[in-house]
Amino acid sequence: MRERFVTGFDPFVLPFLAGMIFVLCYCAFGIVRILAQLPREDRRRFLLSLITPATALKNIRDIFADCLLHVKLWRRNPLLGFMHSSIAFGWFMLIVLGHIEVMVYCPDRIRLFYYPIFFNYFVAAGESTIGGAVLFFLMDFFLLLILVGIGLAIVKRIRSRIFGLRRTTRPSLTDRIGLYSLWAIFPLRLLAESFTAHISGGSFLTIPANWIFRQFLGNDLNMLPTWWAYSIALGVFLFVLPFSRYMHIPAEMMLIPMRNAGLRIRHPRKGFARLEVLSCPECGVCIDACPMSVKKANIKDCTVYLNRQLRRGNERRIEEISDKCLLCGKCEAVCQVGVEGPLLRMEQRASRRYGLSPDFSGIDLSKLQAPAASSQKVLYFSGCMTRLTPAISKSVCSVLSKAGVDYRWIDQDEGLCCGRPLQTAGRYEQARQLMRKNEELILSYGADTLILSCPICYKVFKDEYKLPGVRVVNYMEYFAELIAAGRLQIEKSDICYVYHDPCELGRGCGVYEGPRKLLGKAAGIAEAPANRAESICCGGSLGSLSLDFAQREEITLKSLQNLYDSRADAIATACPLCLNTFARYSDRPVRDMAEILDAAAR
Amino acid sequence: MIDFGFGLARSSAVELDKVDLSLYKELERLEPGIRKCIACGSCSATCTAGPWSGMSVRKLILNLQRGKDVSGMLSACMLCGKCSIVCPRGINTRQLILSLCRIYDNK
Amino acid sequence: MDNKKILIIGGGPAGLEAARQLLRLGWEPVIVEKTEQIGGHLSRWYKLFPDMMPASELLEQLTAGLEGAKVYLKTRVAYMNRLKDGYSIMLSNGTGIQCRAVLIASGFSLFDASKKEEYGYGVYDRVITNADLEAWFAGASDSRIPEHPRRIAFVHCVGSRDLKAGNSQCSKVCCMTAIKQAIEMKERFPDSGIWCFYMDLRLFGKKYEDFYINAQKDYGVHFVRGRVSEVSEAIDGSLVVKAEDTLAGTPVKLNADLLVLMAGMLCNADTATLARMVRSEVDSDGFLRSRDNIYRINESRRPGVFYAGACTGTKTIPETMAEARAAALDIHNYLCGND
Amino acid sequence: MIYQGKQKIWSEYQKGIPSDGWFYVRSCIRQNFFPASEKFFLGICRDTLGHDIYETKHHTTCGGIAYHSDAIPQETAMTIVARQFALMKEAGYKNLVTSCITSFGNYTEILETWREFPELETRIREKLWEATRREFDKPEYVAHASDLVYKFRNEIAERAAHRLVDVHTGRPLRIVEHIGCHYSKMFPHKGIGGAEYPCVLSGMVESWGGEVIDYPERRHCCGFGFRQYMVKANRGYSLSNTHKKFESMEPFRPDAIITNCPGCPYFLDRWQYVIAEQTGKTYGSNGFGIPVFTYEELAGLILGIDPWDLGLQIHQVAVEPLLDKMGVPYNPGTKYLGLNEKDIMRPGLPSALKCF
Repeated sequence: MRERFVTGFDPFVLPFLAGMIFVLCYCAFGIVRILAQLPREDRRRFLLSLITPATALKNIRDIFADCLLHVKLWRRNPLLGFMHSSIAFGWFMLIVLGHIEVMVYCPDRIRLFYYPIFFNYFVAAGESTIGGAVLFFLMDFFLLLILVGIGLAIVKRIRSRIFGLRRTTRPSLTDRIGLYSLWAIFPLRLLAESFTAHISGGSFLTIPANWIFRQFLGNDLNMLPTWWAYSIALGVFLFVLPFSRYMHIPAEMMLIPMRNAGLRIRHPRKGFARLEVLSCPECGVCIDACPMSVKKANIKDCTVYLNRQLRRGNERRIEEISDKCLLCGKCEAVCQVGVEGPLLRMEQRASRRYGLSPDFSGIDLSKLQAPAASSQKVLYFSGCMTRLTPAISKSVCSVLSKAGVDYRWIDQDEGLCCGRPLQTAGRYEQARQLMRKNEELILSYGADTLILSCPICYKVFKDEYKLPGVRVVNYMEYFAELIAAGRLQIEKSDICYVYHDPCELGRGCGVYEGPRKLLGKAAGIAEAPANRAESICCGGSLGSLSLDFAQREEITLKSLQNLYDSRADAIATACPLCLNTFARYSDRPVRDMAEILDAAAR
Repeated sequence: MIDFGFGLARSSAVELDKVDLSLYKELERLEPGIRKCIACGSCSATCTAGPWSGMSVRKLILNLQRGKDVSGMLSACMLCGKCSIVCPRGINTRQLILSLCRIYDNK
Repeated sequence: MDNKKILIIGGGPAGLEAARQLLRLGWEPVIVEKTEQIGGHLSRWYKLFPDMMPASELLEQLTAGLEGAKVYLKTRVAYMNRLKDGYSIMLSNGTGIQCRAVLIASGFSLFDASKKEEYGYGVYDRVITNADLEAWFAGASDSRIPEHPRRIAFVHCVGSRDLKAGNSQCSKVCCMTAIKQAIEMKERFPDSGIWCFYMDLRLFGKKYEDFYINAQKDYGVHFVRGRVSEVSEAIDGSLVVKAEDTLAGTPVKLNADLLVLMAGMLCNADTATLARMVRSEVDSDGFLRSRDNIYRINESRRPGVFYAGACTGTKTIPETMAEARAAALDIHNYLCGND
Repeated sequence: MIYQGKQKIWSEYQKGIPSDGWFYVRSCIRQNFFPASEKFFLGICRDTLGHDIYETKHHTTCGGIAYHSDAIPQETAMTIVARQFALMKEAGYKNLVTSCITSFGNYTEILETWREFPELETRIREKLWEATRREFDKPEYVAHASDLVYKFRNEIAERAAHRLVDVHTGRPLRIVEHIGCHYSKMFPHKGIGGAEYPCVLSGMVESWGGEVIDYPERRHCCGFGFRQYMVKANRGYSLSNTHKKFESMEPFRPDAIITNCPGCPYFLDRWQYVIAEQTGKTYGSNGFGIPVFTYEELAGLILGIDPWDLGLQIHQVAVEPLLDKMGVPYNPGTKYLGLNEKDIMRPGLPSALKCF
């Protein structure tokens, strides 16, 4: 190997060089800005984590697995996983191999960072070595890999259904420029390297191509223009990168260490939230996941579009999208980079100014509270919604009585809301006020167990309430314990139920298997195609502020269709809101777990 | 001015053609469903905050239509959403309350 | 086709009365009834407002003139084909019928009150519907009705005028039925207090207002303008009924020993299937669509297909009777070519 | 306003009013408020027009004020009224005419009550006998004095010295008529024209050349309301009611108000001063108020009686603007000279309402 040019320079590298410098500066500036936006303690925490060996190692592993190999995507959709990892990992390897070549053959040029990229232009093949042949083979291999990936990407763009995507994101203008320049980079590189292969050498891809081209071109005149084109494609891609979805490449590499450092969203737009938004690759997986997307008009309200509007700062749309969402959490569950769509929206809601705010400080608890009886150690809190589905509370009480539990139903007559609805509406401060009131009320009973039958309440009791000495437990968990302790006998019926995972209980609290085990004891059980973390919101969620009754119908029907597909006789759920919503449209019986267990309990 | 020990009392009659409906109109623009209210009282009866605070969406809507101040009522709403669920006319009452809280900012 | 057969789908008051009239006009009506007895909801009702005529008496009158009409019980229409000049029908019992005119008198279904979960029908011990109460009046035993109810609450508009229950229409007869039943209950339990919770009282027919006045004046029935929002069960099994008294502007609670839900009228689920068979249309309210709702309520948009009674909308019995006769005459004129 | 519609209603509410044979009972409070009115009722109807109207100094209050102020039960009022009937019987008269609207309402109400509950009448007969050894007959006709003036309105118009016309422009004067509540609101058939559109005063105004104003709050109470005024804590309501009426009639720019009740002219007149003091607002032109008259005063002016003899100087609101419009001559210098030129003293002038 020897260098062809003493200067080691040709003007065609300039587009790439300019693009690269621009991107590096932009990213450096971005990093500093995001770091500056972090609260002081978060910043400290993050910087510390970078030098902690365990987290540093985890960072590297996660970046490698998520950003290059797309392991999560492989699991979800192997074809998509292959497409993404072939491009990302292939490109990464090309860069790495380029550097190795430079280090091996002209180590003094390593400072010029265009050199590894355009290595084949600047060197001529000398004596062939095994090492060179292997390197050249690898270079061609990864280029081929990338080209296959690009081919798949083009197919996906034209027919996304082949990849199992019903709907995909509509790219913006900069996205298109980035996309087309990305598509152009690698075929151009193949051309450029092929034209140069008789000088610089090559492998199984470039040498035959070179031979074919030479058959009818016969000169080297088109060598330099293709290198120019290659460099320009790179330059264009790098220039639009910060303004397109491809920003997710650098952003995600930053997001992973920050998440590993335990940082959370603390501001609706700045710092960690900003990074999450930038990390969205706009892959559109959330579109199919979103229960609202059953209606075409709602597609633009999925998380991917929220992220896009947040980047653009389109306040009107941000507000619309934030208010519409059911907060079912499915987009977050399927997201490859872990964008917290529901939380981002709640933060937008919380950032609004209100002329009027509720004030609960004046609530006189003595009016709500019956005279305290110290004997009862078990409390039952049914929550507001359950008043509209009395079958649930009646069944819970019945089961508790059957098991001989001495309990007290603390909101049988009047009660306070748990605060979760206020929280989802972004009214954090008011929610906290209400929670403190409820805490005071509950602690005054001196009990040690609090049973909840509403997953909306359960979620917030579990996450936000401070109830020292009181175990907060979902009724199903408690019933399971009663059964295990032999205080409750369950008789199995021959009805086959499909269990619908309520959003707040499943994705919200991670409770998936407990209810299924219990249901399995009481009845036959079938699974819907979309279950557990993939369960489809019933459409009745309080998470959505602006969806009105009529707009929710289609969502409910879609969710029900998924349950019907299980071919079960009846539907089981464990949320008053799901029960209420399903019962309205369902063509088969809908029962709460409490009802089923009460019927089965002896 | 002579102090007679008594004075003119303001009429309690609402002059429907003269009341200031700007607040209602603004809310109506945001939540056109408000027009569908038939004052059945389901929302008020089911209201978690109602029994101890006097919160009533029905009264809220009527009072707005009569140009009266409703800010006092709103201060007890816990946004629990039961009123939205029971409304026979499908009015999105919860969003209505939130929107109203926001409009008050501009007044 | 020269046979004199006319298919009547539904053996309720509308179908029976139309059959009776068609017989008199010299036709051969064939009644297809899906249940095991004729009479429809009427056969399960006790007394009819406003004259408090026993439902059985009306049913006797309706069936008296039916000799000569073919009645298939426990039978449905399996399929129906349009011929050049009429219809070819296959019944579920295997009978085939060819006729030139079909009268749909498939009536209504009562709203399933358990769908209004907050009222606890099927969950609480003391919650019944208007139909349950009629059955009890007629002599059936019902353990949900206590021996000495102190207070009885009637809830109007259960499954009517309620988007959430899937029926935004007024069922028209429930206000009057509630008042009728309130009076009947007061006669049986003179010491009990009776409370009607209504959204709007819609008492439009002959003598209806008199009934209302009597209920207030002579029976002391209490009327509260407010829709019941939720019901819970007290420790003794009595019910705590919550509503807002919208006229007084205050939330109210009533401890009742019996809750009667005035379930509304919905179009029969089968009716849509029938409509599809004759390529007739279902209206936005879920009932069948007439040619118009003023002059040709009995006519469908398909030649030879006629309607009578509650399949086109909520109807009182007098209205149904009038429609059945009108439909019979329409069919007669259609078949005789008097247009 | 469809005039024919009102005429149709008037035709349905007519009552028989004989021209003669009347037993006259006076009002308790009018003799203080509008002392000349009753005098000129008798002067005009009996002396000028020559109708038979009799009065006795022995009659008392009818008890109406006490009854409407919840001070006495109806039985007491009935016994008082029974005594008046007895006096009438003793004087040989069969028809009763009252000066006061509340009396008229009270007599009517009592007669109607007796008609419904004859046993009550029997009891009152016994009570009256026990207390006074008198017996009574129920009157054949009960009329209010304004009914009589209404009946004689055309006779008065024939003798008119002035008409309700602006002598400078020839324009009919715009007159607000205000009927006392107890005239026909309780028993519409007992009043001329009924309760909604009584024509007892409007008939006078029309036949005397004026134009009746029909303003939105025409039916509303003058504001007296017995308890509303008499209990000081409620007096604001009384004032507010009057205020409401003036606000409502203001756009019609009335020239005068004619009333047929003892309380109404008093409150419509005096409250104009209080409203002016409290709000600075006056309802007539140039800072004056709207002059308020009893029907007798207006009849007197029409017949050419001297305004000061009619007692118009007692009014709070200056009457001079109206006198000027009607072309009634008056001597400002003698305004505050009473009987036998006795100085009755010029009152202090209010700050907001313009007076002479």
